Amino acid sequence: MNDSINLKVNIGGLELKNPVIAASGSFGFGREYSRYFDLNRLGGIAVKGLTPLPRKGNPPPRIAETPSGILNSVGLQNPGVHEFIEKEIPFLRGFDTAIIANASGNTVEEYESMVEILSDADVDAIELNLSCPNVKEGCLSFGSSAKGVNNVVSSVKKYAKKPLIVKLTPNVTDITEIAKAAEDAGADSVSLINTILGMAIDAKTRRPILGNITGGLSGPAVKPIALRMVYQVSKAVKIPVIGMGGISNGTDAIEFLLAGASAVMIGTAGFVNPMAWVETIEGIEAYMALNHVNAVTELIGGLIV
Amino acid sequence: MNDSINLKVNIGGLELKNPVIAASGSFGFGREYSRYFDLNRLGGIAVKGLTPLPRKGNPPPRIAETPSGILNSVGLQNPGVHEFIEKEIPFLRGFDTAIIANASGNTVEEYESMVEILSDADVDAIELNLSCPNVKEGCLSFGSSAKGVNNVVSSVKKYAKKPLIVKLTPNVTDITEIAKAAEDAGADSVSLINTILGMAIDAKTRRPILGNITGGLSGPAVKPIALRMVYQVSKAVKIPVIGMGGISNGTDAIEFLLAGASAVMIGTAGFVNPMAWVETIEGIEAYMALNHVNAVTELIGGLIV
Amino acid sequence: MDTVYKISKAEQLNTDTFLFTINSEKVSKKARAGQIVHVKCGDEDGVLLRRPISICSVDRENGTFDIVFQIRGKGTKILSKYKAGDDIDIMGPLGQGFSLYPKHKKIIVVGGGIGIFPLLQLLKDHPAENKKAILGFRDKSCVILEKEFKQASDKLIITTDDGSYGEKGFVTDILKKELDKEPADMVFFCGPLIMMKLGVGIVKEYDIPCQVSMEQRMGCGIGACLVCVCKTKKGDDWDYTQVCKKGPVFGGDDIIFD
Amino acid sequence: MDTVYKISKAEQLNTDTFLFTINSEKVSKKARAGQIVHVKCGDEDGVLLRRPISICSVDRENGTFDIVFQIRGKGTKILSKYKAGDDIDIMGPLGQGFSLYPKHKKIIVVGGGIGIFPLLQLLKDHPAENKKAILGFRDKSCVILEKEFKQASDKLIITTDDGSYGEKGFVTDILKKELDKEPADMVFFCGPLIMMKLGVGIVKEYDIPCQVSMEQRMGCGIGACLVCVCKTKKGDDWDYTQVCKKGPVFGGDDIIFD
Ligand SMILES: Cc1cc2nc3c(=O)[nH]c(=O)nc-3n(C[C@H](O)[C@H](O)[C@H](O)COP(=O)(O)OP(=O)(O)OC[C@H]3O[C@@H](n4cnc5c(N)ncnc54)[C@H](O)[C@@H]3O)c2cc1C
Ligand SMILES: Cc1cc2nc3c(=O)[nH]c(=O)nc-3n(C[C@H](O)[C@H](O)[C@H](O)COP(=O)(O)OP(=O)(O)OC[C@H]3O[C@@H](n4cnc5c(N)ncnc54)[C@H](O)[C@@H]3O)c2cc1C
Ligand SMILES: Cc1cc2nc3c(=O)[nH]c(=O)nc-3n(C[C@H](O)[C@H](O)[C@H](O)COP(=O)(O)O)c2cc1C
Ligand SMILES: Cc1cc2nc3c(=O)[nH]c(=O)nc-3n(C[C@H](O)[C@H](O)[C@H](O)COP(=O)(O)O)c2cc1C
Ligand code: FES
Ligand code: FES
Repeated sequence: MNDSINLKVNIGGLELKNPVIAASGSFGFGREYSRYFDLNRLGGIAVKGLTPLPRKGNPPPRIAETPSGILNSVGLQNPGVHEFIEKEIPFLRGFDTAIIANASGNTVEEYESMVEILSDADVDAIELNLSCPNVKEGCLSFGSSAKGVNNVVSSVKKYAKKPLIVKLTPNVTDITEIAKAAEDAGADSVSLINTILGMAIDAKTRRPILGNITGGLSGPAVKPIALRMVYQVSKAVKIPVIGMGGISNGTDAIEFLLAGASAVMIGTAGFVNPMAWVETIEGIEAYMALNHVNAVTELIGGLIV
Repeated sequence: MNDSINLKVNIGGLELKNPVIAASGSFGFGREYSRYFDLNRLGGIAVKGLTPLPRKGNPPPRIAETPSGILNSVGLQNPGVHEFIEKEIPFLRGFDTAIIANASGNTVEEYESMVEILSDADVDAIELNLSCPNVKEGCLSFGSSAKGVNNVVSSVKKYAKKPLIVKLTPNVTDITEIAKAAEDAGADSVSLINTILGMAIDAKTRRPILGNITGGLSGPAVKPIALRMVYQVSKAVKIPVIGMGGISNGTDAIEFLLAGASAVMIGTAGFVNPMAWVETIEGIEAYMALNHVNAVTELIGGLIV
Repeated sequence: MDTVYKISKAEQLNTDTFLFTINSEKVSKKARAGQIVHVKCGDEDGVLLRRPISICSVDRENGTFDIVFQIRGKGTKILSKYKAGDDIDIMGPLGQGFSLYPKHKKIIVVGGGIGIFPLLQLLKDHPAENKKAILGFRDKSCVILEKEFKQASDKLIITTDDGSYGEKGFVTDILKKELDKEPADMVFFCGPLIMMKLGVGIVKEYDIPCQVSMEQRMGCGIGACLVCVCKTKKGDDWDYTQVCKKGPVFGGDDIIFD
Repeated sequence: MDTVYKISKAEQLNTDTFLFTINSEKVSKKARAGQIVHVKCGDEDGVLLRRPISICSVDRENGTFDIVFQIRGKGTKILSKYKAGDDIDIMGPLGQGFSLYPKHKKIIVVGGGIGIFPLLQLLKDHPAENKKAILGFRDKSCVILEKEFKQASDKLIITTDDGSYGEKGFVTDILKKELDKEPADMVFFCGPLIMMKLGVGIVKEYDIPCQVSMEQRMGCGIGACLVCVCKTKKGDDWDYTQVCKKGPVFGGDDIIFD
């Protein structure tokens, strides 16, 4: 780590020592990867999507490989927010990294209660998941219209005592509208993109590969779409943007920063390379050293058009 | 070619000897590829997108490579519909393959005039492009709302004396709504997907790679998204669906047929392998022979869920 | 964490099955029969994910272990092109292996297809006095590792679907016959889901405990992403449990086959 | 149509530049200097597109041709791993090469960086009596094919940006000096856009015609997809023209550099 390089970013009140965050759903609650690298390295960890009560999730198979991408249909399997608070936060607090609680609900009331509960828990920010394509109720149905987003975000805002990140779905006609709705309703930042609804078929068996028929696409395949959306959204809103979708290394992360992201999240790449998060931080540092950039914030939105 | 295998399909009045069509924009007007293989092999050719007057298109670079995909920002460069009729139809008519005229316009009136002109020309069908992401006016702005699609399609319908294919954009929240609007307004079939709006950045130069900043994503990367949309749309409408997006071989084509497509188009794969169209036909035949399928129509929508 | 090792031997066992011997002190020391490694095959054609492959046998003295795999799709196809001397990127050993109880004197392993591989090291490691192996293959051309299994077991019965080698028929039928002759203390299953489901039903009739090695598509391979689940019992209720972390080996009674 | 040929020689010219000799009766027979081939590099990492590479020299007797390329990104990186004996998938020859007029007695070729490669066969094929080559490289370590260019020309001037080999400075400055000494009947440019723009401006002052080889990102490589365009004059108007089909070589006067 080069000492003259400043990697700190501030995401609407959430201070990160570096802009690389583990994306929700790829990283569990951090325990497993703690055996692969020092979690202290990470800017933050967005934990597995939480709901008020435990959820079993969708029937397997829950993953399919597609060209340069994967489809997943986990469907928010999680132990519920209370077990998270009791068992997982103490573990995560052992590390010097931001804890971001990713929260979902079936109804506006559930979202409110999640934000209320998490505001009193020892987390650094709350990421409101309005974009999971793998559950039938709530979530995506709120997230795919400006009205729905405004409704949920303004309802939870009064309970939020932590920076509120609103996670957006790419499965919409105009993501800037949705982002603006989140901003107007009081979001401190937005994160994008969640997965893109897709499908894989096994021609031999003539059946869908996923137990849930459809799933969410992530990984390098979606990078150009994610990059475009981050670019559009960061021009449309004033709050910070957290970019993700297919980031695998430092160069990818730099592209998102240039497009306007203030931080990045990485999910799928970690399945391929468990060191992807750490190597991305190193790659950002190397790029900054090579290009004489002292503060990572200088890169944000630095695209020359 | 196996004689007992019947590859014929009927797409809302358009008869094809086999379900493999060259996708618009990838194949010019067929001249170039006629040196690589016998155009008689193809079910049909969707020619480069036409407009009432010649168009210069967007500034280069117009292509960027992304993981398992490409972005293009050609922007409908074409010699205009009249030169097409005069110079290209006579050439194409030398082959026993369906000619599909891909038509765009900036206004409803231009769409009407295109359909009127092409209805009197020697083409087999008209594909209304309501989905080009690379031009500022018309096109995508009509295609991204049910109202816009209904408006254009019902306006042109009265001039249409040929089967009318409406080409849909994937850049929407709910593609089934758009497809239903096309159906209600009188479309004989729908084709999908056009490209997905994306972007590529060169971290070294900190500039977008494309001259037009954003472009349309196609190729294997988009296949899971395309497959999902074809599946959704074919369940939502009664008119036939032409599927495309990332098809590179017979297996891919079979997946689209199983998902509900009555025919497929192939674009990007031809850049990688100029024999992709022909090899896809052969791949479909091989699959049918192996699985004792006599008529390709038996596969359409045959997904077991 | 370093995950790159050298392939010291790459051997083709039949048309589509390959054996790699891989140098790794770490894996060979820690590995228990039934555990898996998660293998990066390559970047061709946009292949991203690692492939889970069982540890087939371990040479703890020489610090090597063997994997055996069959070409099934893109990833294993790429993998089949590796040569001796090549580097291979492997996470592991991962998951829970078979539980071997010293008090068990008679054991039977029942494997089908690519499910036979983890059973070899199990036979080698198990202290039982009487070890039977019942292995099912499609046909004669698919029969592999016969010598190794013969050596590691006291009785080896090979079956083929078409009777072109060994006995004709299903391994579960043979298992029944064997149990009719003589009971066992534990039965280990690894193979197609339907075989394991039938097998678990059979041993239950004889009141014999069993273990099964489950198969599921995987992402992370270490328990973090929750994609590789199978249905397990949890009191009166049930749960989806990660095959990569809590499995691949489960007690036969813990799995809900439906 | 078959597009797969064998690489008979694969040579590394410097840290990042490689020369392949490829067996192909068809290409070597049909190729004209300045034409390109469209090369499939491989499937790694989701790389899809072919890469356009100039035909550097042709051995019509032995039915082979050479390409020389530099590692720039993913595709050329993959390509650099090919070995003699490997198959390579190539479409070509494609596009319009240089126009060689027998009446021209004195010609000058001006090349920079990866733009020098197509100029070699041009020098070999041109019937002129006096052929000069002005080639620019970044520094000494980048200088390649010196012997070959020396052999094919009557005078070879090498420049480097830092003066570490040959003359220091830009090829366009040298061109000016040479034209001040003695005029030419035709000048051929291939290299960075800015060099060609400057060059075209210079020869215009001397009223000498010129040809330029344009570079653009490509899709199909054969004129069908319209992605590889450059701006060309068309009467009082202008047009976007396919570099792959109508080029890569254009009359210097036909291009609008802006
Ligand atoms: C616990 C466990 C142990 C295994 N041990 C062995 C072994 O020792 N030898 C062996 O040959 N095979 C073994 N397999 C099966 C092996 O993982 C698959 O055959 C392999 O992943 C198929 O990959 P592919 O690239 O050939 O197929 P593709 O169809 O290209 O694979 C696409 C995706 O689906 C997954 N996938 C496809 N089939 C399976 C499957 N049957 N199980 C899990 N994932 C699958 C792949 O991992 C990949 O993510 C094991 C599987 C599991 C879960
Ligand atoms: C007419 C013509 C002749 C050429 N002749 C030669 C030659 O003889 N030797 C040589 O070393 N190079 C030559 N080039 C340049 C060569 O095509 C690029 O260096 C190469 O495509 C870069 O690919 P990559 O995989 O290394 O880079 P990547 O960055 O991975 O490429 C990504 C995409 O951009 C395209 N691209 C990137 N840079 C260029 C470029 N400069 N020109 C065109 N496309 C580009 C690639 O083709 C690919 O589609 C020529 C280019 C053209 C247009
Ligand atoms: C297996 C898996 C599970 C996921 N679960 C969640 C989740 O619980 N909540 C959420 O907001 N996003 C979830 N995501 C989406 C990711 O956080 C991320 O938005 C997406 O995968 C794109 O980033 P990537 O390409 O780096 O993976 C999940 C993604 C994957 C692959
Ligand atoms: C270079 C290029 C140009 C295109 N031009 C058009 C066009 O003019 N009209 C149109 O309807 N679609 C056009 N398309 C979209 C394709 O017809 C097709 O919908 C898309 O590329 C997805 O299919 P693919 O993945 O097989 O390429 C173009 C695509 C490419 C790559
Ligand atoms: S593969 Fe990620 S939890 Fe098992
Ligand atoms: S690359 Fe397709 S027209 Fe030139």
